[in-house]
Amino acid sequence: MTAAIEVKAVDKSFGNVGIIRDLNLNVAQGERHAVIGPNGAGKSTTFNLISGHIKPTSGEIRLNGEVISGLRPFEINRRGLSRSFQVTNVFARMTVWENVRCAVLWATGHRYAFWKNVDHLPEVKQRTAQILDDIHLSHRRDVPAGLLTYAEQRELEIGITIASGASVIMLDEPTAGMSHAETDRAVALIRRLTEGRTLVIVEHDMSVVFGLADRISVLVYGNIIASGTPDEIRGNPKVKEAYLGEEVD
Amino acid sequence: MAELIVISTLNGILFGMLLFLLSSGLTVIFSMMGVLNFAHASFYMLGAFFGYQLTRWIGFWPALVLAPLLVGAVGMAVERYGLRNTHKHGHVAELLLTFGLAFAIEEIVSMIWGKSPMDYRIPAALDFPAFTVFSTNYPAYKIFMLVVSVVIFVALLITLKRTRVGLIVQAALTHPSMVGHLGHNVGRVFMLVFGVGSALAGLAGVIAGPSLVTQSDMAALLGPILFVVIVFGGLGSLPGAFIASLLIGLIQTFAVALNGSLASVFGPLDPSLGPSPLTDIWNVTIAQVAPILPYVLLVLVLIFRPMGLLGTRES
Amino acid sequence: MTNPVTTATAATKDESGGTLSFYGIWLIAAVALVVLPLIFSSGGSLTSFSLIGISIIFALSYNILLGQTGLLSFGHAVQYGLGGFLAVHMMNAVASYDWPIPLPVIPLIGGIGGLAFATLVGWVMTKRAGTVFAMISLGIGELVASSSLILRSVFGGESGITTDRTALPHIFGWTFGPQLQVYYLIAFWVMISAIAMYALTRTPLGRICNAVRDNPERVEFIGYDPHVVRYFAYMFAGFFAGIAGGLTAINFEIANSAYLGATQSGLVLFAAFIGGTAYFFGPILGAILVTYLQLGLTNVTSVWQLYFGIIFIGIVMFAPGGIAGILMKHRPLIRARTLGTVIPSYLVAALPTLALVLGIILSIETVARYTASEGEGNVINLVGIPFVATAPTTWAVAVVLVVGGFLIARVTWRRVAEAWDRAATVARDRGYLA
Amino acid sequence: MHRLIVAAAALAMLGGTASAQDSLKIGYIDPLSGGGASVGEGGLKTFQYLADELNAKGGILGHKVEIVPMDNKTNPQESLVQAQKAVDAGIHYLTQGNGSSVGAALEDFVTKNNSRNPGKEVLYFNYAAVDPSMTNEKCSYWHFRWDANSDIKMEALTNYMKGQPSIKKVYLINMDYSFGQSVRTEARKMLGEKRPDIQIVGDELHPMLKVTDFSPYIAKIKASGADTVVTGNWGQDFALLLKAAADAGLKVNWYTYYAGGAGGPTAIKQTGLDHQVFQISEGIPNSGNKAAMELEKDFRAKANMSLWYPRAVNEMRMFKAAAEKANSIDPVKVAAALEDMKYEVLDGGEGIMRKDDHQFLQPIYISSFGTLADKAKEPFDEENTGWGWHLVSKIETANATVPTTCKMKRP
Repeated sequence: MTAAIEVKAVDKSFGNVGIIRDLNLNVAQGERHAVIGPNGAGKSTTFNLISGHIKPTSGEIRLNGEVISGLRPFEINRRGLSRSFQVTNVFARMTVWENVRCAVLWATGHRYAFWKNVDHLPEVKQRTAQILDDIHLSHRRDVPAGLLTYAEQRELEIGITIASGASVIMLDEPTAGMSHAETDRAVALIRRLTEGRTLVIVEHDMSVVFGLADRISVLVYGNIIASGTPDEIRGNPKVKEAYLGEEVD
Repeated sequence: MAELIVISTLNGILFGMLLFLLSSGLTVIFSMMGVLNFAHASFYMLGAFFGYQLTRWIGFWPALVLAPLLVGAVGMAVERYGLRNTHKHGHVAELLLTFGLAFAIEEIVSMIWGKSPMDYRIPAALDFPAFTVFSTNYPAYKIFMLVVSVVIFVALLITLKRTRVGLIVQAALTHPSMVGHLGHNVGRVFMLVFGVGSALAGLAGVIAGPSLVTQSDMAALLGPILFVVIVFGGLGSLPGAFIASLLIGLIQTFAVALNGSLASVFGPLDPSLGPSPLTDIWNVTIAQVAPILPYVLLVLVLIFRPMGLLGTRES
Repeated sequence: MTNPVTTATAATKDESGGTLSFYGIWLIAAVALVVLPLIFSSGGSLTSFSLIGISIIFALSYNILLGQTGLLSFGHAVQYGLGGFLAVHMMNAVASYDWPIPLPVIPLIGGIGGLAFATLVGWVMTKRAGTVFAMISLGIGELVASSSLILRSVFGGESGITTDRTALPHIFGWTFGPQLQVYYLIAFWVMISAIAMYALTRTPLGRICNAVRDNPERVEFIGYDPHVVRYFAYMFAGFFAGIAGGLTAINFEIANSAYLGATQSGLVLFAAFIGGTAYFFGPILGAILVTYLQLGLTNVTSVWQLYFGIIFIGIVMFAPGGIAGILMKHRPLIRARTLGTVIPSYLVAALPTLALVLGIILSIETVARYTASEGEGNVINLVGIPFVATAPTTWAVAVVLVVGGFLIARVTWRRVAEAWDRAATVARDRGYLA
Repeated sequence: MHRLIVAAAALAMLGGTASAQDSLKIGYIDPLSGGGASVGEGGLKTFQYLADELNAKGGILGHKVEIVPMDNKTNPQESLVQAQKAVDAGIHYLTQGNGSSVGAALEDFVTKNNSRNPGKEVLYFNYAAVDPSMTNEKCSYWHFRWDANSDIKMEALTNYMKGQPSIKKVYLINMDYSFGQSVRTEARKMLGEKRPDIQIVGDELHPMLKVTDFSPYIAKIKASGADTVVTGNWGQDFALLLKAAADAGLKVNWYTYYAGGAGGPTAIKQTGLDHQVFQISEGIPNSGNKAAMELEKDFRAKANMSLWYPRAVNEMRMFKAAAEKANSIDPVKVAAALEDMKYEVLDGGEGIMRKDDHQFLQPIYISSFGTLADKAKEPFDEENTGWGWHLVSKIETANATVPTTCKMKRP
């Protein structure tokens, strides 16, 4: 079976500064894969590279076997990869309902249609309602996204990300800034919503990482130093030295 | 012919330097604050009218100093009481504010000074031919304008390279988001930059007023070309603005000096064809299209090099 | 601009119950359009109504760009004007070749003209949004307006191209000579265009336009190319602007280069923004107001453009949601039945505000007349009281009104804000405000 | 210029109807705000003065003449709105002058209006739009022009130039629009016929009201070796052209259409070109005609400006004469009476409203601007410069006539 995501020898430099050096990463189909690493290790850059937000200087990225490096974000998205953002990135002046519905439209094949009434598309309506229900925001459906609480916005962010039904979901620090209770809720949500899909997650909260991930990759200075199951990572001396040692409370 | 080339080059450089005096302020303001100041040309006009009025009251030389300062003060007030309050509504609102301002300034100026050109004379001390090329006199005042423009240009360069504010501005040009993290003095820096930018425009007005025309539509005439200059040179690039200013100045001047048309190159069309867009294009001379050349240039640049001549950022 | 309350999403709220009132509004609008000329039947009012109707379509088309997609254009008149020119040429062609095309179809031709040009230049123009788009639109606007004077065979130089609307095939015995018939033609197209443009906001494309306006970056990650979305919006805006241009050509029976110019582009921006871009009906209000002022103010004062500028600056600074924004702000209060608590503070604030406004008007007129002319032109008649522009008492009154009005108004408006906060809190508690 | 600032007054606009029972209203459609306002205000003062003059002598057939100012911002569309307003208010006479684009639009408007609304006819009295096409291919029965169109002026000018052997090399510089273009083509044609020995050493069209510095053009004129420049430039394009010429020290004779326009005399005085700038016009202040000079004096005292538009005097006086001839103020009858009407013009000499195209044919004056030698004979200076117009040559009506191509459609 081809890997869901395959990153091969990718380099990225800004000017003369190399941020990502010889990055290699494999995420199998259906796997929950966490990327961890200290601040500035290049986790978000890795996300941006894979999702097409920035282009690699060299190297190759494949999605389900197809080369996607160099494609625009929407082209990658249409091939079945959807990502969330670390900083909340929603459509602030539109309602919760509209936010999610917009994310549903392309996947349901309505694209740039200007001859259909968006309110009369049963499939869109049903799917949007379902997702709102999933992210527990049905009661807030008519509130402009900009007026939601922070935790609600994070949930909406996840809702928008999964709405298209992409097979590969990438979440960038979904629980950042949340309280313990909110984090637990969010993790349960993520676990449920990504059932049967491939998940790549960047996370600082180690309890989330070790509780959720099937496999973990450790990124340090733009390079993956270890990749393996949570247990393997726990036992990896390189990781301990480079990363975990500093993180243990 | 040689005479025409010398005179046109001088005039082109002169006009180009004037454009640069204006576009430098506009570029710095745009880079730091993200505001495209639609009223920038209006400050130029204010400079000319203040210069005219002060010249009548206290003479040209004090006016040369005072009028730009006044315009700078107006600019700072606009920043402090207008733009700063509008900032929370986003860049579009800021742009619209300056748009409305440009409109209002033009009306206020024509309300106070009327619509006809002012009798804004060249100071007597400079009202003589500086030299004669072949048989054409070149006025001393134009040389003076050229000198002032060059001096300001050099001063601007030194300020940007050597002073603290200059360094902040420089940083802002390359990393606009960084300005946001400069701390509590950002507001003051913005106000200062806006004031200096407006004052530069005002200075351009004071010195250009007597030589060109001091009239209430002078801002509307020049404004669009300024935008062409800064887009053409590359948004946020001062060297780009400099090159673009000179280039557009020279192009405008030389286009006027040339007589060519397609008809003069390829011979007239068969008159039996009758009037059509083709005959219009065929017979139009380069001099006739001079005023639209900058816009043609703009469109071409946007198609082939969207970031402008020396720009690095696309927006 | 960033009015937190959403755009036309209200219609989604109660789809079953709202349908009736929703169609009701359109029906009332249609009836009003039919009845209006029966009440105000003078030729002057017909002309005014016709112009207002055209400007409604034009402003709505502009709002497809500004309000719906977040594209600030300074050259929207290009599509409007080209539509007008195509319509005029078409009318002349129909008349001279006896084609069986009646006049009511002509605006569609104008629309196609606008659409064609938008399609041609739109792809390059909409690459970027924001300030860059604004500047490009300005440049293209200047380019087209200047070129129109060079291509005389197409644009007829500065005197333009004339046509005769009665020379086209007549239908139902309508010659379209009388202004009344032209008014009904315009009213018909206003209805059609408004419905079409409203419907556009309810389509997947329309919704994605809003998303692009709010956050073009994120749109890329839900599968859409913002450039394509902007391009579509630009084409639709061009199409409807062309219809407005075609109607103008029918109304005046002339098309000239002034149609394409910066003034026209500026006016439509004023109309849309003053009316309020965040709501579909905002530009309609703006178009009515701006056209009305444009026709009416010129008879009253010679510095009418200054008032335009001041109104515009005032809206940008103090009410970026425009008139529609101000109105809609009150809706949750009305629903929560707390508006009553705010009204007294409004009434208190009204007096000093009125004084301030009158003071400003008096100052402007004083300056305008003092500098403009001596002799008979310097008497200002303000609310029935004559003021002499050269008299120191006039200046004193103006200063007192401005300064006093400003100081008191500032205090009273603070009161209004407090009353508002209280009312809004109640409304929020009752669930009418998020 | 008595406009009221009553907010409610604007309301009246929508339902505005006014009866014109007693007074005879003339809608004055010209710019009263915007760029052309200063010129428009001048015209308005002129017409109001002339209306007062008529009213002092009992008006027209007992009707008081009233000038209704209507601001068109020099915009054709706006003019049509104003014209429609005028019609709705029961006004049957319009007068306009600024801008051939406005003139063409109004001419088209009156033609259509009069054919569609019989009984509500409107006449358009044109006092300054000089585009020849208005009395040629676009001519209308309802349009009457008192200004000489640009072809006629060129005919007169070239008839004068014919007798000036010192003119050898002519440079044409004009604004790039229909008027400027017709000046250049007619100049080429007529000079070619009348003085084939004259060399046209340059023929320039420059963008209208957009040039801020004419020195490049002056450099070209100088390089061409021209001794005479013919220009139709007006407003700032005229003032700036002369300014640049003076800066560069260009010494040529200037033959102009509009040197006398607002700001023109000031500009000439500034450049010091004494009697080197010539103007072609249908009348001058220092014409030597006693009655005309009396009027000029009275007008200057009352309106605080010089009489820019002697043709407006002809227009208003002929209007009265035509109405009296027809014994009616019905526009249809007045129009018929105006056709082929002969009239002694303000500065002396007979003019005729040609029936074929409704173009008024009249004597044309060539005058030069500079120091006035005899203040008793030439008392009027311009714009307080101390300089004034000096009569150089009077071209009689016969020599200031060109044929028309108008195929007049009569009702």
